[in-house]
Amino acid sequence: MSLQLNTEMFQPVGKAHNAEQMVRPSMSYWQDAWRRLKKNKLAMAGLIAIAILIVMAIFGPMMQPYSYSDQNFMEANQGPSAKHWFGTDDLGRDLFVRVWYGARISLFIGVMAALIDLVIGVIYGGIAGFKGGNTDEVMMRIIEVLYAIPYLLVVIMLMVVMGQGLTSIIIALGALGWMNMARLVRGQILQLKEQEFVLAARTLGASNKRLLFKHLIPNTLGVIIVNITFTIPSAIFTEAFLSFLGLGVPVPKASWGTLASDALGSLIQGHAYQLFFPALFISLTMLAFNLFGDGLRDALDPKMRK
Amino acid sequence: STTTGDPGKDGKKKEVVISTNEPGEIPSIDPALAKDSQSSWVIDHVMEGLYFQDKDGLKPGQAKEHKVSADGITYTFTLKDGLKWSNGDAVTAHDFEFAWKRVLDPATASEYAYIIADYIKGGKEYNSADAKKEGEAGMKKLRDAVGVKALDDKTLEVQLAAPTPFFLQLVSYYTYYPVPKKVVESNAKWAAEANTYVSNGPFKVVEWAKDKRLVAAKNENYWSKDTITADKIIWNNLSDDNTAWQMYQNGELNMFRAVPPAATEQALKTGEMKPTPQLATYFYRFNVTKPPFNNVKVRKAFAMAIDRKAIIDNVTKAGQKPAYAFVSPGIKAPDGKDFREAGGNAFFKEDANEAKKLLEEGLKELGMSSMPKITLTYNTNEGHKKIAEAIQEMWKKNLGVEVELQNAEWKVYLDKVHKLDYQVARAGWIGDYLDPITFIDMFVTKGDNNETGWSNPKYDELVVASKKEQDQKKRDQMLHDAEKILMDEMPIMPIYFYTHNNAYKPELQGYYQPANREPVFRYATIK
Amino acid sequence: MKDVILEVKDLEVSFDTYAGEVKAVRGVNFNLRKGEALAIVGESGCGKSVTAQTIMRLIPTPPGRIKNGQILFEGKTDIVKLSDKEMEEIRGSEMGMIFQDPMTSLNPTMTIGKQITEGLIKHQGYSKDQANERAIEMLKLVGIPNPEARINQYPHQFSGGMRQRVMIAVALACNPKLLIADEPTTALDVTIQAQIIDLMKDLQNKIDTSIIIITHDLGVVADIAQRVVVMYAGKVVEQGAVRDIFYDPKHPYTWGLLRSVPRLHDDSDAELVPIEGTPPDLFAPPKGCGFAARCPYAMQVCLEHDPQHSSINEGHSVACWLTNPMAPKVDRPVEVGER
Amino acid sequence: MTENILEVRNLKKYFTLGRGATLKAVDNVSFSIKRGETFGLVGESGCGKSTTGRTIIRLYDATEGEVLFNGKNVHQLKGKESKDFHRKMQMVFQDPYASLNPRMTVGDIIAEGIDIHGLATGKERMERVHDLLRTVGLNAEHASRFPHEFSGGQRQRIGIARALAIEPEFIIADEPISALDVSIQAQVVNLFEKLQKERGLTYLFIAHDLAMVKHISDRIGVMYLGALVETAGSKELYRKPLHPYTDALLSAIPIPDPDLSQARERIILQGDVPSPINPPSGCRFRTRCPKAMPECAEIMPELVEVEPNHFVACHLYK
Amino acid sequence: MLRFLVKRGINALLTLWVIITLTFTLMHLVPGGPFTSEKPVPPAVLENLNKYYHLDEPVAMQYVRYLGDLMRGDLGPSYKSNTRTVNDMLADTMPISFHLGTQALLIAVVGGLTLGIVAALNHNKWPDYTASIVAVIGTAVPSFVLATLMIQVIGLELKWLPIATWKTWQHTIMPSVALAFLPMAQVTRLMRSNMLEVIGQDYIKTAKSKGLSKLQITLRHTIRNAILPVVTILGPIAATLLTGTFVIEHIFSVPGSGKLFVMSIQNRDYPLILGTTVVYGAVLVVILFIVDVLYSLIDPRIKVTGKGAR
Ligand SMILES: Nc1ncnc2c1ncn2[C@@H]1O[C@H](COP(=O)(O)OP(=O)(O)OP(=O)(O)O)[C@@H](O)[C@H]1O
Ligand SMILES: Nc1ncnc2c1ncn2[C@@H]1O[C@H](COP(=O)(O)OP(=O)(O)OP(=O)(O)O)[C@@H](O)[C@H]1O
Ligand SMILES: [Mg+2]
Ligand SMILES: [Mg+2]
Repeated sequence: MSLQLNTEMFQPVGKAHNAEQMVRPSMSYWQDAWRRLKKNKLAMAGLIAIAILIVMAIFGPMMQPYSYSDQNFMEANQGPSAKHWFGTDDLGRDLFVRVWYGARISLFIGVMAALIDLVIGVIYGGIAGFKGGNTDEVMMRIIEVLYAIPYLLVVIMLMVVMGQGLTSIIIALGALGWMNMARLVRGQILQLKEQEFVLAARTLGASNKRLLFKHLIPNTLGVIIVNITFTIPSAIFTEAFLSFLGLGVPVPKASWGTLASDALGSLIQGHAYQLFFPALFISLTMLAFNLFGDGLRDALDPKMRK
Repeated sequence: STTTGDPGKDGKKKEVVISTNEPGEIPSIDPALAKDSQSSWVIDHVMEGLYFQDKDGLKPGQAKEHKVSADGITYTFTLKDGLKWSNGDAVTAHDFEFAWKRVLDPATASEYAYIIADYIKGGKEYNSADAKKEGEAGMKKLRDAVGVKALDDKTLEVQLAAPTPFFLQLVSYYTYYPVPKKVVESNAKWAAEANTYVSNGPFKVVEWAKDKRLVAAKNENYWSKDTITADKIIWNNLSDDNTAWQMYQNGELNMFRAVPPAATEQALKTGEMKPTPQLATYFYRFNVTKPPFNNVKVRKAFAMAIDRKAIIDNVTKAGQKPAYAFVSPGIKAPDGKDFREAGGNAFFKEDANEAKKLLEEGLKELGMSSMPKITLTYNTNEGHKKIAEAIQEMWKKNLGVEVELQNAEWKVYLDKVHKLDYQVARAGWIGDYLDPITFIDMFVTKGDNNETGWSNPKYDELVVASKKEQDQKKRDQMLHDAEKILMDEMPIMPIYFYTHNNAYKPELQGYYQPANREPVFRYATIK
Repeated sequence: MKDVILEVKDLEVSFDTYAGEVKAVRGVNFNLRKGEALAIVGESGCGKSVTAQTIMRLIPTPPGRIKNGQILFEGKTDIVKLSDKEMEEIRGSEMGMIFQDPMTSLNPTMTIGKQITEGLIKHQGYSKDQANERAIEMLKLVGIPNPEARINQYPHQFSGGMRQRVMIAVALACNPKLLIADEPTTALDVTIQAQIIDLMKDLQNKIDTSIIIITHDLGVVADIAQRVVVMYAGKVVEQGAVRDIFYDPKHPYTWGLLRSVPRLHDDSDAELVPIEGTPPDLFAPPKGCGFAARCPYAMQVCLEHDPQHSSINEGHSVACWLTNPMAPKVDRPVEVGER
Repeated sequence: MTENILEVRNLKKYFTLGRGATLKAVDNVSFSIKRGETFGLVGESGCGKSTTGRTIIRLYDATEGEVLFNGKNVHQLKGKESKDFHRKMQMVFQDPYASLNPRMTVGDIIAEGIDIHGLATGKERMERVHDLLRTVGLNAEHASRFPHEFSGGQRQRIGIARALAIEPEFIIADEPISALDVSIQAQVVNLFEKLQKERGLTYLFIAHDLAMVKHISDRIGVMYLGALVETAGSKELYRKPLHPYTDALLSAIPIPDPDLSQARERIILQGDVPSPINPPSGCRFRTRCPKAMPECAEIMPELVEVEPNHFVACHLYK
Repeated sequence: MLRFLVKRGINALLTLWVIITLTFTLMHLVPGGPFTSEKPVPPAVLENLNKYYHLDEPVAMQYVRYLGDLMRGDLGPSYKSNTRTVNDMLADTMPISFHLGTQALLIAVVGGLTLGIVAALNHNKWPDYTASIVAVIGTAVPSFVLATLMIQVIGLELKWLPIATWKTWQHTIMPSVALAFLPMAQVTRLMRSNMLEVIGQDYIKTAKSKGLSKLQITLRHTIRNAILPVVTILGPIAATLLTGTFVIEHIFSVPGSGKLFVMSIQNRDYPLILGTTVVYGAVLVVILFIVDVLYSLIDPRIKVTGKGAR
């Protein structure tokens, strides 16, 4: 392609030609992260799976004519069939209904535990790491005490004081479930707090709160997200354990955790499907949370681009 | 391998080794300190009392014979000749005297001391004495006043506090076993290790690896060693029943104690598990001090509204018997008839409609318009939970009553029951000795084991009288009458009579299972 | 004339961001001869560092992407096409790089000594002790006091300039054939800067090292470079021998650059003379000449057509429509090019 | 209102290293800056310029000495006073990248001060950010990008925009323009000067580019190994450097002219650079000083006013 | 440093004291006592028992007595196993738990780090997904299910390994693996996530520019900068694993100390509750101290000893 030039084109144009640039809408960190998250197919698959699980938890129990407590000894221990999609347990209760009913409790517990982790754990760890010195020393020693006090004793005490129910469980989780998160966040913050950008914000007069929540904690999100994906399953199983001790939702209400631990014996009996379904859904939930967590982690890391 | 009987080294005969599971650690094999079934199982094999539970009932063990005074107060036991401890020392009446007094000694702090103290003259006084207040001399006086005395090496004289028709049953209980006086006096920790432990039973302890296993081998010094066919018993400490069951299936055990619920179906099918009656009853307590269960009709309604057979067939599944009475089968009267058979197992009927009617009447009497939501308390355990769930559903269906299940950690549960802080509570009772009184005694007014708040003077009277009655026939009748009162008033609601759910490999034979004991292997053989 | 050690042809590098493609380098061509020092100067953000890192194949991919072009090293190997493994062989031993940001370019959890010796042990087969000795020597060379103690310290215990010198030591330790120095002396005071420049010159003389130096300090350019490449908005707008660029610059951007420098012997408080306006956004680079929007001599053609390079003399070329015979004759500002 | 907006008195900042060693990064430095003036701070790399700046703005606690800002000791401010102080004093960091939070968009980074001090919200806030970006030669577009997407010079300008955003009275500029090309440097320096004229801003300007320092500063301080060795008006200093170190420094300035540059003489400092961990006795420069005398090894020279407003710490001038 | 050690030592003792005091209080508050049983003990017998174990004294006295005994290294008798002392029981069981825990810890750390690193180096490729799935299973399938499955399949059906109990090294494999799975999954996930963050840092670019291979960069530069959170979570994990865990020891009938933690509480065996708590507390305090020291060794910028923010 040869260029056709003419003298006209060589007329000076002066300075007025600085064409106005159109300004694209500016975006905050979070908007940007969300947009990147949306592009991550696996993360979205995880999110959709979580949504489906929630929807099923709400509507699943309504899809069968039985309630979670209806017993029918004539149909006990039956494998999956057209009548009972996930089979029945040893009291002849429909497992499909029980699994989805259990989903309500387990998902709720999982989410609550995550919230506790986020609220108590992150803030506690954040403050300890950030304040450092004696504050850190005292706060960390408190954590050691909490780790070392026999959990079982605390739970029994709680049970005596509070009785059974979801609130008790949440309190039991809240009392002692957040220390790992706190220590992780503290560790990260110790690493971050002397970094230049923190100092820079400090020279701007940023309050400690701002430094913590705007600068330090966002930079520990990777660890926070990963730890939440540990907290959720561990809470689901802790709930089973607590229910076993009498702190949880009273039977015949079930959760995935109690369904799984009840069904442990079924393995020996050859009714493995009783264990399979709750375990499957716990695993699916975790897979979904992990995929979503990974995606979120990537999305929240501006340097990570797919 | 230790599991199957390999031919002996000289190829003469197969060694009979019984390998079994034991769910927990064995806390103590000192007869004075033992307090649980694990320990007693071992002690019953390695120690022997004056009498013992043989295949077909009570037999003289260390005793050759005994005489009872006419008033039933004084028992004189004569020991067999040539009795030896496993270390070769002679077993004497002094060992018995020493052992019993040791149990009673407050300084021993024996939990089962009451099983001696309650019956032997001066026992209670000695056991509950305050050593500080009494001083050494005072204690010695109390000790000497205890009604047990070795008249010579062979003769033991026992003075009871009151006539006790079932005293021989008691004497076969491990707390009454002798201990080697010399050994115990020289080594306070004699029962802590296999090599210091000395016993007089058909077996002796040869290895005790704490938390792992306890091995007992045939005791060559046992008076009847020729009748003992088993060579070795190994109690493997296997904490998890399911895992232990898998090991049993794998051939690592040839006897399995307490088949887990998950495996019963399978074990029954193969015939390796043969449920035999156990001296125990599964029941629910009602708290009769508070409405609505202060009304007998309400209690009856609840008892009648469940389907016991369905629970046994579908939930417990181990061949238990539905209970419509309280005292469990397995106690034979002198005429050979079972106490339960004689009394019948039908103090009440299951009838949902009748129950509903009764409930309405009861509520009317209470001035209540409808049944409030009630709470059923049980201790944390998979089996209890299943039963509770089944019963909850039955009450709901048959009575329209909403029941909330509340489980509690074992000791919290005990505390609640003890403080009558419950409405309906799960319970079980395992009889100590083969006499109905071990059950009936529970519900006397303010009895330690009553825990329902129930009280009936007539009942109390019958119990007291029965303890003194020497005529077995009359006594049995009194006990039947008492049981009837209990069932009419229904402070408790029986559910089923327990069975022993043990499994044995087909090649293991010759063992026997007393109703109130763990299986006994003295005559066991391996095919 | 010496052989060409590095030949960059039509290099185009882009970054994919959510908003679109950032065309950081849009067709860069230059040669580097053996033993020669080439300075790249240009507007901040015009793609100098990206070009340099692309030569080392250190552009993070994704989001970065070499869209086009060749980088011929020693006439034969095309760096763009090398495998990661082959690249490892070249990096460090054949090519060394000094990064622009000394703080984040040093591993915060590794002692300075280890960071220097690492490459030596890998490429020169030094023993630990030998490498340590060499590290101390290198630190001394770059003017770090008390190097014996300093090699056991961590980057955060160093001042900005010291870190930069450590970076230099890391890159020079292995005596690379090609040294890419991305603003190696920005954080250094003039005495140390002079020392570092001498050090580089030394290398050049002794082992014929070729150097690409990216700098804003025209003084440094004047001191060390034999040739200069002027970049603007992802393109080379002028290149030539150092004297051509300083004494006979042809591109209005080069003029602007030279004019902006404060003169030391000038005591007047007159304002500096910057180039007006801002550089174009590389998301949507202008159709024509990238500089047109800020160029006082811009013509209609500049807005629509990208000027091609035209040669002024051997090695000196410029991409500007003003060199076209049809363009009106303009005089460059008086301050520029004076001696 | 005092004439001196900032007074630094006998400031010391020591770092304790492992094994009991202390590093005297700043050792007994005193100077003052008048309102509306620019004080340039130059000196060898690692001599403690940044540390001085950081201690002034209270990123480090002073080991000893005091920093008076508007007559108040900076190191004793608390609560609201402290926040006010940060509103009035700002810093441009030497390391452009490390001082930007990698998880914040550039827009948010620049707006941070605005947010902290509640200076603007919503649309107005964004407009200010865009203005600032343009002021430092970036695009409004750049507001939603992240720091790692920028070139070194661009990052440095982000840092400048951040410092300017809250319109402080006093700016510590720690090598604010080192990574900028000369044309942008000129833009930024002009901007600094314009702001100074319009708003009476005061600068502590740390830099290596002596030509630029001279251009922008009213007075200049020369540091060597943690101590101030000479202060004078900028033109005066260049015309008549007194301290041998200043001499050496000036002679090493590169000249943007290939012929001159390659032809001129430089004072090459001999000897190793001493370490601030165990600095030489007496005058710290003596180990490398071409004019060192015996007494230099013994007595630490004080900063004395040799000519009006021209202070030097050297035994040559007494 | 010495002063720091002394200070931390004192704090550790204080912490232990608080732990003991709180546990002591809690355990006396909880309903049920050591001799509560289904067949209630007659009052006289109970009195004897209480006297025997000094439980008749005021609680404050018991507390002082306990601290005194503890100082002499005497942890008291076990109420449940009345022929053994707590010292005996711990001495018998702790070494076994320690053995099991060490093995599990090794598997968890080596396996977790390897998986995490491989996953991060192959971000969003199949090794990453594989590691993720292993990790998901590790966190989503509780150890008791895993253990039961292993016993059923590997032990009973395939007969590759013995089912349970603690005899030969073969017996240690299944419990170690079952125990290691969850921490391994956690290490994997954390390592992966942090590696990804570190890989994007400039100094990794520098390392590349030195011509180091991928492996060398990973080993020398990336791991150290990414490992901090892993060290953090490993602290309590190590303390728990080394002092024994209930579930796995229970399922595999390992005669370790894990069951003591649970049994002691179920039995209200006061000296055993305190004994296990003291041992666990001490181990935890020491390990967390080591973790803090490791912090500053791993990242010299961290000064755990240093002063705090304003
Ligand atoms: N990771 C990235 N993502 C998006 N854009 C990038 C990225 N890295 C660099 N850029 C853009 O590429 C362009 C060229 O950057 P480069 O670092 O090469 O500039 P430079 O010439 O070195 O400038 P300076 O002199 O300021 O260092 C810049 O406009 C920058 O914004
Ligand atoms: N956190 C720290 N710990 C230990 N030493 C430090 C620390 N920060 C700085 N130093 C030391 O203090 C001295 C002065 O450092 P400073 O950063 O103030 O120098 P500078 O004058 O700004 O140098 P440059 O021009 O190179 O940035 C240096 O020797 C440096 O090694
Ligand atoms: Mg650059
Ligand atoms: Mg500095």
